[in-house]
Amino acid sequence: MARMNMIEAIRSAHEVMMEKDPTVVVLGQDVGYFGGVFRCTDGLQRKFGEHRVIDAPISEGGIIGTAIGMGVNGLRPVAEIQFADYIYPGFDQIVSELARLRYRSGGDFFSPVTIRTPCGGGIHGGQTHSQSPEAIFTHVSGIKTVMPSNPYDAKGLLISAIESDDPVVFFEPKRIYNGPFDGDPEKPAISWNTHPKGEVPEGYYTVPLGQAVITRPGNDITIITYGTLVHIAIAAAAATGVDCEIIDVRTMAPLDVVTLTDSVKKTGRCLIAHEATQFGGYGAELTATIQKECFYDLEAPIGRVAGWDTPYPHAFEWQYFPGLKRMSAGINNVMEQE
Amino acid sequence: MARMNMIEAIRSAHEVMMEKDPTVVVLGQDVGYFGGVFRCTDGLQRKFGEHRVIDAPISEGGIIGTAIGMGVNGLRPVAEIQFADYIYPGFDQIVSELARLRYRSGGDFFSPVTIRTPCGGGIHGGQTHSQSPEAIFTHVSGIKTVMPSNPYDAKGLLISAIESDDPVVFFEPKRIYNGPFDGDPEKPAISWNTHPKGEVPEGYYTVPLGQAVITRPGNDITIITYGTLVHIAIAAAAATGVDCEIIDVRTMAPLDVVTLTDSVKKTGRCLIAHEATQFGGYGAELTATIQKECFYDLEAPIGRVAGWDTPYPHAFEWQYFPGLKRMSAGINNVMEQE
Amino acid sequence: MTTKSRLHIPQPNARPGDKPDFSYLNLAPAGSADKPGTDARTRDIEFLSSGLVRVLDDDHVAKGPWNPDFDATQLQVGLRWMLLNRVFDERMWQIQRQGRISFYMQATGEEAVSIAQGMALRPGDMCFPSYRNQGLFMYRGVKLVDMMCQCLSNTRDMCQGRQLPIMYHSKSGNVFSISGNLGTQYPHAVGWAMASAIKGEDHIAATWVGDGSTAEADFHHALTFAAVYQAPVILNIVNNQWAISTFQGTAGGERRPFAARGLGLGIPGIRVDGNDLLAVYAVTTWAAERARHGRGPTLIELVTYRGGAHSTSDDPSKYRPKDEWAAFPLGDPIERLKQHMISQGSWSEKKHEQLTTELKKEVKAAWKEAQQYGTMTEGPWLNPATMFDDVFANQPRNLETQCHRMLEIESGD
Amino acid sequence: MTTKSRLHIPQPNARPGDKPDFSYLNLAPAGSADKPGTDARTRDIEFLSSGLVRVLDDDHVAKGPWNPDFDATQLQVGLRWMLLNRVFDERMWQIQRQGRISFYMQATGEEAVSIAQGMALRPGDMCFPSYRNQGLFMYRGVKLVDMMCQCLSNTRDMCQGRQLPIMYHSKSGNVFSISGNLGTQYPHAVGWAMASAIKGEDHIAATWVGDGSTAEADFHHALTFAAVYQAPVILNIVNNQWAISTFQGTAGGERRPFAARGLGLGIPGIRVDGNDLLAVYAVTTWAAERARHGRGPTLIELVTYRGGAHSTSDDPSKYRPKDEWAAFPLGDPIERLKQHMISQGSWSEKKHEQLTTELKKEVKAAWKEAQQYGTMTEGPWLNPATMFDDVFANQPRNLETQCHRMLEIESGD
Ligand SMILES: Cc1ncc(C[n+]2csc(CCOP(=O)(O)OP(=O)(O)O)c2C)c(N)n1
Ligand SMILES: Cc1ncc(C[n+]2csc(CCOP(=O)(O)OP(=O)(O)O)c2C)c(N)n1
Ligand SMILES: [Mg+2]
Ligand SMILES: [Mg+2]
Repeated sequence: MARMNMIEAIRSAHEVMMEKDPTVVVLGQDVGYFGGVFRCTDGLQRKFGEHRVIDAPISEGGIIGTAIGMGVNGLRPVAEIQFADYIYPGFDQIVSELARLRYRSGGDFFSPVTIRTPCGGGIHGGQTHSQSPEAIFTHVSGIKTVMPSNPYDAKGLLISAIESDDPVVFFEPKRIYNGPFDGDPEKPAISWNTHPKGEVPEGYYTVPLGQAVITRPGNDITIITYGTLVHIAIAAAAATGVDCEIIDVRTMAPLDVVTLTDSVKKTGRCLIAHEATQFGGYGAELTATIQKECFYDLEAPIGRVAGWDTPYPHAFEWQYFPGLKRMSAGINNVMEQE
Repeated sequence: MARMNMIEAIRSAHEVMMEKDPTVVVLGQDVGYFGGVFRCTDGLQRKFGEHRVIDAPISEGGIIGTAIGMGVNGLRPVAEIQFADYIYPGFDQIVSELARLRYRSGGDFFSPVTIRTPCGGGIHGGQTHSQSPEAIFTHVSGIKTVMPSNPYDAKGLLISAIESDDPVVFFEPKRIYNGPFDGDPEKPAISWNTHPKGEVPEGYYTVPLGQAVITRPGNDITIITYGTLVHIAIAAAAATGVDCEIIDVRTMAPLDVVTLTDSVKKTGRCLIAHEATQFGGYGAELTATIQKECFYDLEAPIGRVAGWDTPYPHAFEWQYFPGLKRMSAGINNVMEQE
Repeated sequence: MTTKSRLHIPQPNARPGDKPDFSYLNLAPAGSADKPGTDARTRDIEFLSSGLVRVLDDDHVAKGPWNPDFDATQLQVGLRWMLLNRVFDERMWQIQRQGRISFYMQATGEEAVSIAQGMALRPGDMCFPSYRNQGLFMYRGVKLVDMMCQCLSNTRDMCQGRQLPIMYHSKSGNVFSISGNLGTQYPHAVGWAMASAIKGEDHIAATWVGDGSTAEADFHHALTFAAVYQAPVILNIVNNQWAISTFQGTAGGERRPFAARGLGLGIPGIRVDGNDLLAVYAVTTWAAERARHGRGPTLIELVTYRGGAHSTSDDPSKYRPKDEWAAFPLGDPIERLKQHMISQGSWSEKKHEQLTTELKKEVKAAWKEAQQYGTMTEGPWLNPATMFDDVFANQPRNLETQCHRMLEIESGD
Repeated sequence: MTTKSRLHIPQPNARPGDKPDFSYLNLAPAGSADKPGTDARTRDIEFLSSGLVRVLDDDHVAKGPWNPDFDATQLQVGLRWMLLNRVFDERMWQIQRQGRISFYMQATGEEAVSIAQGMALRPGDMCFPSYRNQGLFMYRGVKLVDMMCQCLSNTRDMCQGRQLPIMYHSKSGNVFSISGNLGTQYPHAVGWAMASAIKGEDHIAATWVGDGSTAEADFHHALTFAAVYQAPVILNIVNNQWAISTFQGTAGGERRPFAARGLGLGIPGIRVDGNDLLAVYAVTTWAAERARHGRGPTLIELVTYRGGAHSTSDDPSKYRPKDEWAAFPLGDPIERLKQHMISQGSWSEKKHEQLTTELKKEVKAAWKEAQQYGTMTEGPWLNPATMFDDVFANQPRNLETQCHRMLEIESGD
């Protein structure tokens, strides 16, 4: 076992898969010689050559469009979109082509593209470096949507994504690349060094797609979340003293409904949290599913803590970001009712 | 008062606004000389000239991108995207630019673009002529999202959209362009001729954005829906004999929460219906909002009737489309519980 | 807004009621275009983008350096498949008009594109077609009955009922799945070609797009990536003068030919008489050789005319002169090849008639067979449960549940 | 995959440790480019896209038909604003390094672009800038203190704290809001110009994009629409050789200059020495005249070099030779203009030093003033409630509710 931060874990997943499977290729802006603006592909080009780790033109649509063609020709492309905020120029290729190819061709063609992209806020990035657009991908049938919350899961899930014959959009919460984050930007940065999930095998292993995990067992309320907010939820459980059961969704689509509903049936209360804008966000789907399955077990309405329904503001990052205060208020709010 | 179908009502809205306001211009594929593949802009170029009704290259991104620039320069562009399925190449310009311009410039710049696009299924169009992508727009802060269900509303809402200084994505359920549809494709087509909402003033009037309307008052269950499914809901109310209160959302964002919650507080039951894929669809947001506001009034879980979580299949249109059977089953299901 | 607009509005030379006018087409005599070697430098072959490669002249004589010198068999192969394409389209159009399929699109007048290019490529080369390349599917071995079954969405449909008619694909024939979204196939072809190069294989890719669709983003993405990585790909623009109701000027064809679109990236372009099977074959072979020898992409503009309506949903008399096709100076590809063959002595009106009858029979027989697998009104039917397959490689839980629910509701709750 | 890959991978001439090598730049002597009339036919001015318009030669003498014959005042204006841009950037860079703003981007080495083009355009012309056009904002009257306040997201921030530093805009100065998404401004400029033409006005639009960003879809959309409607717009490509870590070849610059990108659509291109204020001014005036007289768009490639790091988040020593800028054959635009003025006798080292000191003072004073409106650590602060304004023209109910909730939580629930 080694100690890795999320960046190293992601890089390691690439390395393991590129060694194991010669059809795995990597493409994206600045991913080659430079190793990626977040260093997630550092050293890969030196090791696997410029024909397998390819610096691409600044064209998200072109990166995804050509990756699809490569996938059809037997390669297994891993495409990096430099920031999730820049995935939209490739949206048509994802929705109309990548997601639909297997279906529309009666199973004859498919393209196993993995699209990796750093998402989320908390890094003073302003509105074009902080977005969390996962919800719109979960609504597109034919795409798997993933977001890890720690190095161990990041590597295991990314290997599963690369091995999957289905297209996967793999979101990386960049705020926790270097260490978990409890929601207080004033505190000194913590590293993954002492975190149990910072212990990551060097070699091949997988974390299966489509399985949520209980990060903290508890009895009073179920908090369903993913990415950076898993850590805020842990901090809020401590801060509020409420015995929270925290579930890390990990794969947003297809969703592991049973793990979620089993928990809510047990606790009778539920709070859902994500960074993205609340209106029409992924939390809405979680809420809708849970109220349906757990209606007779719920003691209070399901709460949502999410980004406000505004673009991501630079100056008000900590009023916008669903941090410790908001998460705690959300917990208390759900606990207080009835 | 005149009799209009939805196409004529939409054309009339253009005409009224182009006469009233010389800054209104229209652009889109085939909208000029030909008058649009659905005829919604028929005759406008002859009347207002080629400089105000512009045949555009086949480039949805270019249409929206240039429309934004026109809007910044004092015009009021109405852009047609030929099918909602083809709006994705323009998605980045909508999300990253149109929706964000006023906000990011501290209110100094804005662009009052209206994007019209025919959506929905029931026309044997297969997956690339049948999609209902409204949910992904409702999640984008800074965009208003509208879908009328009849000629009167279509004209009044479109005039409001064109007059609005905010960007509006205006979805037109093409299945009901020529007449309401009760979900049975075997029945002869009905026209708007005898429908009360087919009576449309010739001149200027508005239906305000942001207001839902009760289409059919009732006491037993609230059905919240929009577009084509409003008519299916009416048919299902008759078919099941359940006293449904049917609400036509009309503006999906910003949402008129009060009309919805007042109704559900009264009926105690709620069914939400839309054509789009259920997972992550707009129905999820409606459900999440209502369970929160009406938790203590709800006698049964909120039901959802929607497209299945697959792409839109050509051969199985009537198994996919949430028609009379599905709507009725949905009503009965919600009514049976507890 | 009292002042006069200064916006330039592209105007077709003729609208309904006007006399057709193709004076804007920059034609060149057959045989007049030089044929550079496939190893020529990009700069030295730029001239091909503004000229017009033609082999068959107005008297149906094959001429000049681009003449592929087809023997009688090759000529007959070309003619047969073009004619089959035409006959098939005519029948399917009728069938749609009778309400027996929901939609159809013809390639009328453009048959030389698919057939000549099909002949010029190798079976291992991968094609990324547009919706007017049905000829390519036929030539590459897809049975007529299978194409018809696709249009019927019946139990033998290769798409399992999931797509609008004409959205074919052929895994074994190396023809990619047609998309309803214009132009999306262009970067796929480039990516496929890049993969071929990465793997050190010598298969190339070819793709087709209409004049109107060149305005889409994917066109630009494909050209950029093809140029940067010198992908072994042939990028075809089928300039049939119309994009539904807008003429090619609305797509930017007023000032320079579409063949010139890649020059700024260093992609050589060739403008070719798209209704001349021999010329199309020749330029495609040439471009394929360039690609196969690591000389990168070639852009081919095929100058042709959309002889029919855009689709069964369209009525072209609303926006263009009724007799425009008849006035098109590059004529009809089938008629031209036929006359060439007749003048060569290897063909006759009688043989042509026989062939036509034969092909009509073939198509008729295929239709009869196709219907046995189900029609729009009669079974056998596809199992609706299959609607939930192939969304993913394996069916996830939510789709399983929905499938059960659907069957429940269909069977009356 | 045992065979050797045949994919072409563009390679920069020099990576860290290598000797800088700009031999790929196709230079031309100053004064050598012809200057056609602005009414010349597109075809007759194509040559401008492969040459290089230069006015100042290596000995700092202004030469040839493109020489705008600036008087001493004009020269000093040019120099002053370029120098201000440089001094401002240096100070702001430092300020970011001290942690007092979160992010910064310099235009070091590229100042002639914004200043010369700012001088060449009329105040009523609308600019759609990229993030390296800060000089344009300065030249168009945006106060330094206002730019600094934007970078501070403080109470005087024109963006009301909503944007990352450097994302300026100026309504009164006719400079559009900078976007974090590359290239999106290109079609806006074209649409704005189309509107100007529709209204019969003679204002034109100008827009800027980096070499790397030409690969984005919006570049293609903008060129297509500009060509089709002959929009009065100047489309600038600032080729500073790098796009973060990738060199201009990765964006497709290996085979033809970026200036040639529009030729296939009939958009004339001019390649200009981007570090020569006089040349940039001259070509911009020329392009503006074309646009204003209804002759449509012009594409200008400004050949320059990104003298500094991409941004404060970047470390260029990881991917290019440290001394590459020093070896760039087109030098430093400020140094070149200064030497020209000195050789002309209207300037001196001493005056230059004085001016530098003066500008530094000005910048320093502005920074002092800016801080009074709030810093990252000290008030006054913007009211967080304003976060909910300007999402729409009028605040809808849900935002009102959320605003209250936010204030509640901030005040301790
Ligand atoms: C992305 C997208 N936008 C619009 C359409 C609607 N549409 C279908 S065919 C067509 C015209 C295409 O013209 P062209 O590319 O010239 O091809 P042709 O039909 O002439 O073969 C249009 C606008 C579409 N299918 N996809
Ligand atoms: C759509 C989009 N994709 C990627 C990025 C990330 N990014 C910011 S600047 C940059 C490089 C741009 O290079 P170039 O266009 O040459 O401009 P330069 O920085 O050299 O001025 C990249 C990739 C972005 N901002 N937007
Ligand atoms: Mg066409
Ligand atoms: Mg650059």
